[in-house]
Amino acid sequence: MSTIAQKRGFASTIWDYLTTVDHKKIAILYLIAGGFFFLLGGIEAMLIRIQLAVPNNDFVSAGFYNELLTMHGTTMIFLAAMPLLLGFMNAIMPLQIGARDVAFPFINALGFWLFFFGGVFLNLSWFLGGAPDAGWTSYASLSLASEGHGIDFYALGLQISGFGTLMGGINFLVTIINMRAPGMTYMRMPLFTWTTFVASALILFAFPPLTASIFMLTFDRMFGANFFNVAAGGNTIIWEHFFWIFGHPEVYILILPAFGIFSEIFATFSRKRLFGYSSMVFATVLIGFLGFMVWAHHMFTVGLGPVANAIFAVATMAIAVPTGIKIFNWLLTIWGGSIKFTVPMIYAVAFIPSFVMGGVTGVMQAAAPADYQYHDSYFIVAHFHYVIVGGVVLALLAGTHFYWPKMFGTMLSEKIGKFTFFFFFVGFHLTFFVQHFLGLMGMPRRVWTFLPGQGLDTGNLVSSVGAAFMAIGVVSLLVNIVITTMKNERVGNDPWGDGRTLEWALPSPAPFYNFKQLPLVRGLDAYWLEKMEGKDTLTPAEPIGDIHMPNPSFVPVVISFGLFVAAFGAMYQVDDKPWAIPVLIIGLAITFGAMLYRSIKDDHGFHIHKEDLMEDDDDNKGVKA
Amino acid sequence: MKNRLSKWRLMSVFAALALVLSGCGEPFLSTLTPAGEVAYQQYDLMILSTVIMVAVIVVVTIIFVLAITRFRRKKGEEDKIPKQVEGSHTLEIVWTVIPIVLLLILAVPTVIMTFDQADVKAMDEEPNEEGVRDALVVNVRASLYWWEFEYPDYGVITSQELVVPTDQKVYFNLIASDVKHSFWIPAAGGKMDTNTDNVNKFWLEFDSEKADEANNLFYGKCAELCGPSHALMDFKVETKSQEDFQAWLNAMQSAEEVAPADTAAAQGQQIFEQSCLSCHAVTPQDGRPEQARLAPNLATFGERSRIAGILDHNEEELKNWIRDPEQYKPGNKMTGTYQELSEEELDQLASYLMSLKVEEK
Amino acid sequence: MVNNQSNTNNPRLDYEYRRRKNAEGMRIQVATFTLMIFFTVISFAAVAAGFSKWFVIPVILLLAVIQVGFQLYYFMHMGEKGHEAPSMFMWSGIGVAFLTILAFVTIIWW
Amino acid sequence: MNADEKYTPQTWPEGPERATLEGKNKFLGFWFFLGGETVLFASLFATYIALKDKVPSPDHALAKDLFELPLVFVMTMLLLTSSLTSVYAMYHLKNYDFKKMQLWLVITVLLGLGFLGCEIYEFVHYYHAFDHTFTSSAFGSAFYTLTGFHGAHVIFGLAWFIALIVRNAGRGLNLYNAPKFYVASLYWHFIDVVWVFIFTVVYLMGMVG
Ligand code: HEA
Ligand code: HEA
Ligand code: HEC
Ligand code: CUA
Ligand SMILES: [Cu+2]
Repeated sequence: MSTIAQKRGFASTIWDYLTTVDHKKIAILYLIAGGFFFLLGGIEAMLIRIQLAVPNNDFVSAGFYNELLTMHGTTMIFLAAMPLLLGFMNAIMPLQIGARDVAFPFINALGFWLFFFGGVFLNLSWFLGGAPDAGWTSYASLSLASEGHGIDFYALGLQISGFGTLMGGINFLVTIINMRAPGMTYMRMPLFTWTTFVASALILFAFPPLTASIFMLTFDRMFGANFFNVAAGGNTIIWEHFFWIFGHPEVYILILPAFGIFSEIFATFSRKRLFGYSSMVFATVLIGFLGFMVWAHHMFTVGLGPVANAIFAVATMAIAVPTGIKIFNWLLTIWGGSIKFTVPMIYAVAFIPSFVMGGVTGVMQAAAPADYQYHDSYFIVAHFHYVIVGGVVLALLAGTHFYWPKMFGTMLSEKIGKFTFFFFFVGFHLTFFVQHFLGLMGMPRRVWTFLPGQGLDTGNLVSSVGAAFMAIGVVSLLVNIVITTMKNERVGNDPWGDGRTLEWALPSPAPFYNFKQLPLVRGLDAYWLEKMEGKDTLTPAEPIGDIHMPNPSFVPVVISFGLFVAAFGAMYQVDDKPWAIPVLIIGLAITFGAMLYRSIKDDHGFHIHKEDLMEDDDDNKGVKA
Repeated sequence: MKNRLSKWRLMSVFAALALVLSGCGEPFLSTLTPAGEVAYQQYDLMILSTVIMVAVIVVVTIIFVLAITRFRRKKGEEDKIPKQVEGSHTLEIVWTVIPIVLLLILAVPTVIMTFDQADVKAMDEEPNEEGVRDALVVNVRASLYWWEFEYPDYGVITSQELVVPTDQKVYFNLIASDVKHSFWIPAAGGKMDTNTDNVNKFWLEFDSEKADEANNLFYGKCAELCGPSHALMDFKVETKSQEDFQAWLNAMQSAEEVAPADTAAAQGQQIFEQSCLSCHAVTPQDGRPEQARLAPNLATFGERSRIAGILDHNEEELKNWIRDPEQYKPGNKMTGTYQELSEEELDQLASYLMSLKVEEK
Repeated sequence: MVNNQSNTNNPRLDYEYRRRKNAEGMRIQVATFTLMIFFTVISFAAVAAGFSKWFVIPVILLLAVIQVGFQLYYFMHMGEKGHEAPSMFMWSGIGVAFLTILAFVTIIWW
Repeated sequence: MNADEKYTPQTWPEGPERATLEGKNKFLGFWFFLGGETVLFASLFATYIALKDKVPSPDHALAKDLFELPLVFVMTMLLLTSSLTSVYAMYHLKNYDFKKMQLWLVITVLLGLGFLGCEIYEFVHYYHAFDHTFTSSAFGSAFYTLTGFHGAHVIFGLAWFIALIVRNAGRGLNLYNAPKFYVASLYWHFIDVVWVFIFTVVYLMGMVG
């Protein structure tokens, strides 16, 4: 096991990734797949903006536009933003708490492959008769009326990838509770770990309602059930409730890890510990908690009655308080610091005003009667892109630059990074700022085109130009990645120089067992503490000994693939295809067979022996763990 | 000093805001040119919340700008380690309490208006002996890409163009007949969904002065994704003074089927009766049940301002529409329900349809 | 709670004591079970007897809640040491569950 | 600590299900899964409550026409008892008595099978006597989905127990499989928890209206 850095053939690298259970490699898989889907969603967004650049445009047809907008929203939320965040969680969180791996390496891999196959399934709809076209919310009356298999792809694809996400959530929860290094108490955990924890808890409780309602949608569309069929006694509002009971926590699942990333960046590049750490933790938990009580603010116009609307309006406003606590703590973190404007820090700094603008429009929408005007207008589109792009995407871009060296051992170019930032940031505000006014001026969202003479022309054009700026930004990021990878200049454990948390004490990238000796954590910002005492290594909590590692496995791919196959069967049995039911059964048999195999065959993992670890040490002179 | 600065900024932002907002949008469409009680209330709430939010943004921005300009790492300070501050309870309390206060200021009118705008008790009052209530009630039914407006107390039905009196509350019963839509007249007030499961109720009011500014014609929109032509599911709202409205209702109640004026129109009527009457009615008193009313009522077609909600109102566009509705509203429910028509037949149909009027204009 | 685990760090200590403690725990489990059966019988009987539904429904719901509490805290040991995180998460789940059901009985119409 | 190590009743640790890190993780992860399942079933219950007796026309059977107390009572007794028998199995797991544990597990499985038999009979009966099916009404969909999801959990739980019993028959208890048995029995109790609400909310409340 000593010669880890062997040269490998391409095929064996692929096989390595197909069977890996190493959280760092799974993180890379998430990054690649999530990045791919982000580009896909971005291209869909570009097509949307091209279509809406001028009135009465016929660049795309009406039906196709609806597919674009549905797939844009669905892809961005489920297949891009969330997986990318899960990728960073995988890459960083175990290192931050001083763990050798996550609690369930096998489940971790399974989670990724389920997400991946679910996402691929969903996107195959483009080639198999049309994508879903009822919006990412897929409200029941329209999603039942929608012809073709688009919505079936939506239901089955999201179901499969949702299982994966749920597993990821449970895995992180257990990891954080059980796998912390000695001395890493809850109140010493870095904020990214805390937000991972809370976001995972949200996943655990928010996904089951989605699972349940997607089952109902599947049953209604494919197996003749009547949950949402009003004629047979069904009720479409049930779907709306479930979707938002899930959907609102979902947006905090996205933003909390983003907050976590920014918290790390602010502290690092201000060279200051996070201001008000404990109130930050408290605010994170409180946001997670309140996130479950406000879902009906998406349903103010549904007709739930004034009592419900008033309650949910006030509850929603309450979330501004903990979020504000966070904002001001960040400001006070940089206040009095020694700020270094690296690319990640530029993103972090730009995030504050952008996100605040998005957040406050959220509070405006919480005022129910005013929301009767905003709802389903471009004002909403502006709000959520401000929080999502101005919050989550900026965090993803910042995190990409910040953690790239830790994941790949080489630094992205700062110069190109600033170029990317400039175009993306300017483009972002250009695109979405005017949309507030478009909405107020009476432009509904999800419109395929708009007629001239309604005062909406200029705004839409500006918005489309902005989107082009963002595209330039994204492309330059890709260029940056290619150039950096080709140059491949290796860096040491703390390339930013100001790392504070445990991950920066490890070589970049970390060895596959992470910590040769588990560290002893003596306070918040454990690595920083050691550095302040003039050391550049961590205090070990144990002597060097054998390390137990899990075996790689191909089974996760097989389990996920089985469901992928079964989904086709479930979908095409509607058309009375004779092969459909057999395919459904075969797919399920593959999945359950693989599960049975996994549970029957003992897998005790293997040990890296002490001697090999010592030897390793000699190989990596200078880089200490 | 700092205080003055923030005040000055606040005022200028506010002024700019007011300027931008008032210059925004068309009077027949924009929520920023409110044209009735409900829209006023909502507009006030929007302005109140905007002011609060701009204040929040300004405060954050000031702290933010000061922080990033004053504390950047300068040359020669590469090794400086700033003081590691843990936190501050006083500050924590300040930035917890102030937002709470701001939110309370917003929450109170929010709750009041929520109840106020949901007050539809007047709809339940007893009708008089003619079956007419004091409150004007309109039943709105949304169907794939068209709107039907029924005045239940008067036995009158019209489509695509809602006619309402000004300076009086109008109460709506909202429902959808196929998939969910949403009923929105931005200038007159916020929307309400038309569900498939149940009837929603709310009210709006139209201000006569503002209606004048909008030439007595407001735009209405469908605000819930409902299929390919969701974007084109527009309707119009014609406002009339209360007397004119009463006159209009009377005309509608007593309207008879229009007798064709010339032979072309008569021919057109014949074709219409063969191919179109199964869905479209041509009198405002359509006795059929809802489910049988498959298409817009065309009794006032000649007086409309748009065809199918979107096309200009002239014979050319009308013929285009009938020739191939699919081209204008993809996925509409009229396409392919009648046989090919020759150009001559189209001309005849057009002149017949254009002659369908209730009030002479 | 019942059968608190001994706090000794040496798991092999006092084998006899543990056997006895386990047996004692088992007796409590059986008692719990008896109560559960009893509650079930009451519930069914209340329905079979045809009392007013305003009486029956609260009673059987209450009995169900108690019974489920027994399952969680006795059969599944949720109150015991080492179950802090499980019980926190179960309670959170119950909270979300409660909110969901509350919403569905109040704001779904009819 | 080697998971395969052989033990005697004396050396067997106090909490065998959590004596290894893997065991601890499994234990915690499974509890969290049950937390999520709670919400899943709550969603199904909520749907059922909202759609109870929602049928397209008056000739469809309603809850009070369908349900019969005796059958439900028998099913309840079977499942409750099986919960106790699995507690017995865990008791013997703690005492390192593999044979008795297996025996009690087999009894649990038999009781579970009995329950499942009743449920299948019940569904078939509704179909034949009332034309009450998954597709006949929203009520039907909600009813069969709720009870069916529970039934599917029973099937999965039984399959799980059987797999464990068979797989480990030849090798007795160790710290590798003790957590597996423990977690499976937690699952089984959870199934019982859900059933308590099903018989109360669906059947009993269905009977009283
Ligand atoms: C990352 C995603 C994200 C985040 C973080 C948020 C955050 C918030 N959102 Fe947003 N929202 C979405 C994503 C998000 N939202 C999406 C995707 C939709 C549309 C879905 C669809 O229909 O397709 C939506 C829609 C949406 C609606 C429904 C609108 C409608 O359809 O009619 C509402 C209504 O209340 C709302 C409110 C809020 C509020 C109050 C917050 C708050 O959490 C914001 C809190 C933050 C701040 C307030 C700023 C910082 C605070 C301070 C500086 C303190 C001082 C502030 C005050 C005193 C105000 N959102
Ligand atoms: C994470 C979530 C997320 C993100 C990041 C984005 C990003 C963007 N979105 Fe959004 N969007 C949603 C979530 C998101 N969106 C949701 C949930 C909806 C609602 C859907 C619904 O109503 O159902 C929506 C809806 C939505 C609409 C409204 C559509 C309508 O209502 O009709 C618009 C319109 O402007 C829009 C635009 C954009 C733009 C311009 C971006 C940009 O920021 C995108 C930037 C990315 C790029 C520019 C990528 C560029 C890539 C390339 C150029 C390719 C290069 C390729 C190779 C080299 C291979 N989005
Ligand atoms: C299925 C029944 C059906 C038949 C038959 C039918 N239509 Fe239509 N018609 C509709 C529907 C539905 C609409 C609304 C389309 C929309 O706006 O999406 C419509 C709209 C129209 C409109 C525009 C209405 C408006 O209020 O602006 C005209 C004009 C029209 N039809 C004329 C005709 C003529 C002429 C014929 C016969 C040759 C005809 N229709 C036959 C269903 C039908
Ligand atoms: Cu009707 Cu959109
Ligand atoms: Cu929300």
